[in-house]
Amino acid sequence: MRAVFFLAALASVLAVLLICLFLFGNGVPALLKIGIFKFLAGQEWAPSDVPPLFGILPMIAGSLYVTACALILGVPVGILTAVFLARVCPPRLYRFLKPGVDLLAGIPSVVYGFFGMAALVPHFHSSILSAGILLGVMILPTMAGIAESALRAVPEHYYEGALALGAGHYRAVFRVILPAARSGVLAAVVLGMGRAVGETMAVIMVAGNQARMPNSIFQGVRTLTANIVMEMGYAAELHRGALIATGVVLFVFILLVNLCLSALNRRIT
Amino acid sequence: MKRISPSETFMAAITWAAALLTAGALLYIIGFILWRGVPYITPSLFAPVYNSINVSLLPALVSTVMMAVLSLSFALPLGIGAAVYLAEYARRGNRAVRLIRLAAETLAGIPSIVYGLFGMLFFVVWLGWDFSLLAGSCTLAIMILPLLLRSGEEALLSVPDSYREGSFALGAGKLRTVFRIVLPAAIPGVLAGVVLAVGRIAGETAALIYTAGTVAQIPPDVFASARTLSVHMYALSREGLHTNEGYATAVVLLLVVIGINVIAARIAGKIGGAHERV
Amino acid sequence: MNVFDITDLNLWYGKFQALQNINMSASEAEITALIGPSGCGKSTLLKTLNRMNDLVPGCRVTGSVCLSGMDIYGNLNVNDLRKRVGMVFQKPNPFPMSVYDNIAFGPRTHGVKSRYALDEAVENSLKAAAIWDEVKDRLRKSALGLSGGQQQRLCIARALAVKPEVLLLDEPTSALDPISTGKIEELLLELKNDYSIIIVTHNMQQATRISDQTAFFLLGEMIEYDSTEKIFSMPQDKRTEDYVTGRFG
Amino acid sequence: MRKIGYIMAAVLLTLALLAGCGQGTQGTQGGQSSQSSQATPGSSTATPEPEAQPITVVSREDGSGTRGAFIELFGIEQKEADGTRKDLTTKEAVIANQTEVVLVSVAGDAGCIGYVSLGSLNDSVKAVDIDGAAATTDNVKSGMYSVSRPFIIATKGDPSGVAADFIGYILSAEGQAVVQSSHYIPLEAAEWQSGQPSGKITVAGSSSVTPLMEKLTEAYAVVNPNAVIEIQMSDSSAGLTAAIDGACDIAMSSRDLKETEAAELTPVKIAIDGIAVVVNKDNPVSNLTKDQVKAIFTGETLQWSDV
Repeated sequence: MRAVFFLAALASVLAVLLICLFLFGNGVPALLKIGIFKFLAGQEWAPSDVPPLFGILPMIAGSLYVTACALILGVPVGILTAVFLARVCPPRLYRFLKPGVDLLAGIPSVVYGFFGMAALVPHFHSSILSAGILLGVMILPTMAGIAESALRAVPEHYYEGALALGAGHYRAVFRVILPAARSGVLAAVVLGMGRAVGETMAVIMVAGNQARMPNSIFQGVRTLTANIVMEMGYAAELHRGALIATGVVLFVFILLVNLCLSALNRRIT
Repeated sequence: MKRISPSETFMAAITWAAALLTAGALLYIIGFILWRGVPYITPSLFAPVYNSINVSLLPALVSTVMMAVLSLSFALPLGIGAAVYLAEYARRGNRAVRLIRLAAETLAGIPSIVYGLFGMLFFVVWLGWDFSLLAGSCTLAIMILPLLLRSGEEALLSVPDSYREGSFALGAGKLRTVFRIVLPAAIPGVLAGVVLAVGRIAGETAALIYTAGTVAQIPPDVFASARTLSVHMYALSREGLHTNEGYATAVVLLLVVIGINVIAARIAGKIGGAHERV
Repeated sequence: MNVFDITDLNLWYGKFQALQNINMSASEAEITALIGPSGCGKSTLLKTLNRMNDLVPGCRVTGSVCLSGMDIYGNLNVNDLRKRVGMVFQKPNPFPMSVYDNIAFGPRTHGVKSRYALDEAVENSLKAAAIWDEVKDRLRKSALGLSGGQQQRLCIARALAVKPEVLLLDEPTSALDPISTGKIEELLLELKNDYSIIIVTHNMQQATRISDQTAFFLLGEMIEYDSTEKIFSMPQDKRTEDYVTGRFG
Repeated sequence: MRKIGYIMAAVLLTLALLAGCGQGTQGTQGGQSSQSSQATPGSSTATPEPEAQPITVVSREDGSGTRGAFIELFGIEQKEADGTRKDLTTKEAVIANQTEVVLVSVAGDAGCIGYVSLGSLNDSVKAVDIDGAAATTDNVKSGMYSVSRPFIIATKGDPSGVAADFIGYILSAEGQAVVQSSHYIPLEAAEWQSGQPSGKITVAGSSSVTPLMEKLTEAYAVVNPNAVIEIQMSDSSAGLTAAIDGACDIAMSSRDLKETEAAELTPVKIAIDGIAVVVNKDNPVSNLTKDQVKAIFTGETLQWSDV
C-alpha cells in the first residue's frame, strides 16, 4: 500500500517532467534558431515584421518589476492578515472575514481585470503601479489562507509559554508563533509569488503591455505571461516557438527561485 | 489603566490595519461586481441554450461544475495519496521527499498560460483529444495538484502523534491508523485545500481557452468542447458587445464559489467529529 | 509461568546504547514496577515489550524477548503482539471521537462487527476501568470533553477492550492529580487478577503501594530486580539503596 | 478603545462598499444597452482642457486582424521592395488585446485615441471622420470611408458537404441580410439553394468575426436543422493554422491571408467591416486626415494641440 502512496507522490514529479519535455521540446529549437543571447538580451520584440525580431528583455524586466511591486504591497498585508485571522480576530468577525478572504481567492482574474481597469487605471493609468496594486490584492487571499493554516498549526503551548513569561499578546504572536510557523509562511509567500508571476488575464488589462524597457513605475510594461497570451492565438512556426521559449524562460526562472527558497528553508530549519 | 507597551499597540494597529485593508478591498470589489452585474441578471440568462442574442450562461455553469468535479476526481486521490506518503511514510530528509516537494513547489509556481501551452501541446494535439472537457480538466488537475498536496500534508502533519501511537498500541496496522484516525482528523485541513482548488478552477481562463476551447454548450460527453463561467465572461466581454451580461456572469460565479465554500465548511464540521459508523 | 522472559537484551538508538544486556522475566497476574532516574531506559524497555520502538527510526535491538514462550521479534505479527500487549501512555491520548467510538476502535480493528458485541465490549471495559458511571449517559459525546483523570481511565478501558494478556503503563499518573492517581492505582490492583501489569513510574510510594516485583534501572542497565518489599527494605546494591532512600536520582 | 475601533472599522468598510458601487456607475456602460440611465460621459478625474493634453495611443496586439488592416490602410507599416516589412507603431502605445479594453481605455482617458471594428462601436466613445467621411456602413459601402477590411473565411481545398452548403448560404441574399443587420457591410448576393446536408463542422478563428459568425450559424440552423456548426473563438492566425492542420473545417480571419497561408487555403470574402478611429467624447477633434492619424500612431505628434 505504501507503494501506491509513493506512486501518487511521484505523479507531481511525472507532471513536471512531462511539462519539461513538451516545453523544451517545442521551445528550445526556436530558441537556438533565434540565438539565446539575442533572445534573452534583445530589446526589440517585433514578431510580425519581416525579418522578425524576438528580444524578450523588456518582458523579463516587466515581469520582475510588476511581481516585485505586487510582493512589496501584497506580502506584508497578506502575512498580517493571516496573523489577524489566526490569532487576533474576534470569532464574530471571523465568521464573515474568513469566507470573504476565501471568496477573494475565487474571483476570476477577468473580473479583477475589469475592476482594475475601472478603479486603478483612471488614477494610475496603465502602469506597473496599477498592475502591482491589482496583483497585490489578488495574491492576498492565497497567502493569507495558507499562512493562516500554518500559524494555526503551531502548538498552543508555545503561545502559553511566551505569555507565562510576561510577554504581551502581540509580542507572543510576532516573536514566537510567527517564527515557529516560518516554513509554512514562507511556502505561502512562494505560492503567492507563483500566482503573481503566473497571472495573465488581469495584468494584460492594466499594465499597458508596451514591449519596451520601462524607466519609471508610472510607465506601462508588458510581462512575459502577457506576451504569451496576447500572441499565442495567432503565432505560427518560429513566432510560436519563440512564445513557447518564453514559457521555458518562465519555467526555469520559477524552478531557480524554488531551489533557492528550499535551500534557504533547509538552512533555517 | 494597565500600561500597554508602545510596541504592543503598534503591532495591534498594523495587524488591524492589514485586516481592514483586506476587508476593504474585498467589499470594494464585491460592491463593484454586484453594482455592475445584478441589474443584468435576467431569467433569460439561465435559458438552456446559448445563442448570440440571449447569451445564456447555463451551459457555462454546468460546464464549470463538470470541470470542477472531473479535475478534483483526478487530482484529489493523487494529492491526498502524495500527502499521506510525505507525512506518514517518508523519512524526513530522504532524497525522494526533497525531489517530490521541489516538483510540487515548481508546479505551484508555473503560470497558468504555460499550463495552457502544455495542455494544448500534450492533451489536445499529441493525445488527439482536441478541445475538450477532458483536456481542460486534466490540465486543471495538474494545476491544483500542488495546492491539494500542500494543504493535505499540512493537515496530516498537524494531527498529533499521540493519536497514531494510541492506534498502533491497540494493534491497528499502519493503513487502518491512516484511514480511520489520521485522515478523518485531517479532513478540515484537506477541505481548505479543496476550497482553494475550486476557487482556482472557477477563476481560470488562460489555461482553459487553449485546452477546453470556447464552445458555449452543455458538453454531451467528456470529449466535447465547453467553456466555464470565467471563460464565458472573458468571451462575452472580449468584443465589448455583452459586457453587462459579463458582469452578471461574474455575480453568478461568485455565488457558485460561495456555495462551494459553505458546503465544504459544513462537511468539515461534520466529518471533523469523525463518528465511525458500524 | 512467566508472561515475559527477556535474555541479553541490548538496544541502540543510532549510536547511543539505551539498554545493556537486560535479563529479567515478569510473571503472570502480578504488577511489576520499573523505577530509576529519567533517561535510565525504563520507558525504552517498556516500549520494547510491544515493539512500539519500531516507530523510532534507527532503533536496533539484539537478544530475545519472549511473550509466553514466543519470541516477539520472531515471526509474530506485530499487530497481534500489540493486541495481546496493551499500552497506556503518560499523557492521556483519546482519539478525537466519541467515547463509544474510542472504546470500539480496538474491537472493530480486530474484526468485531456486530452491534451487540460492540456495545457489550464497550460497557464491560468501561466498567472494568471504573468509569462507566461517569460516562454512561454521554457515550455519543466527544471524548476530548472529559477531565484528565477520566481521559486516562478511558484510555485504560480502550486498551482493555481488545482483551490483552498484558497491560503496559508508562508513568500513567505523572500528569494527574492525587485523587485521580489514587483511583487509577485502585483500578490496577483490581485488574491484577486478570492481567499481568508492567508499570514505569517515578513515584516510589506508588511502586511500594501497588507492585509485587520492582526492577531498578540506571544508565541502561538493570541494577537489581526482586520483590518490592526486598527492594525497598533490604536493597542488595548500594546504588539501589541510594536511589530508594532518595539520596540521588 | 476597543469599541471605537469597531465603529471606525465598520464605517471604513461601508465606505469601501459604496466606493465600489460608485466606481461601477462611472465606468462606461459598454455594449448596445443605450437605455441604461447612469451613462455619465467622460473620465472620473477632472482633466485639463483636452487641447494641451498628451496623446495616449491605444493599439491592438501584434497579430490581430484589425491591427494588421489598420497599419496597412494608414501606411503605418513600412513595406520595402525587398519584401521586408516594419511596423512603425510607436513603442509607447498601450496594447489592448480586446475591443472592450480599447473602448474602456478611450472612454476613461480624455487624451486617448484608438481604433475598433465598426460593428463594435458604441456610444461610450466618439468616432472621428477620416478625410471628411463619417464612419458609417453606408460611407464604407459607397467607398467614401476608405478605412475598411474584408472578413474572410478560408477552407483547405474546395469546401464540401456542410461547409460548402454553409458558405453558399452566407453568400446568399439571406446570409448577406444577416451581415447587414449586424452593422457590417454586405456583398452582392449570389444564387443559392440549400442541399440540407447533415454532419458537424467546426469554425475557428478571429474573435472579431465570431459575433457575426454566431448570428450566421443560428440563421443557417433554421434553414438546415440537421447540420451542427461549432464555433471556436481564438484569433485570425490560430484559425488559419488550425484549418491548415485540419483541426477545423472553416477558418475565420479579419485580415488578408499571408503568402504562406494563401498557398494552402482558398479564401472567400463574406463581408466588409469598417474600422472606426475613436477618441474620448470630451475631445473636440471630430475630423482627422490619414496623415494626421499616421503621425499620431507613429509617435510623431505627441500633443493634441499639435494635431
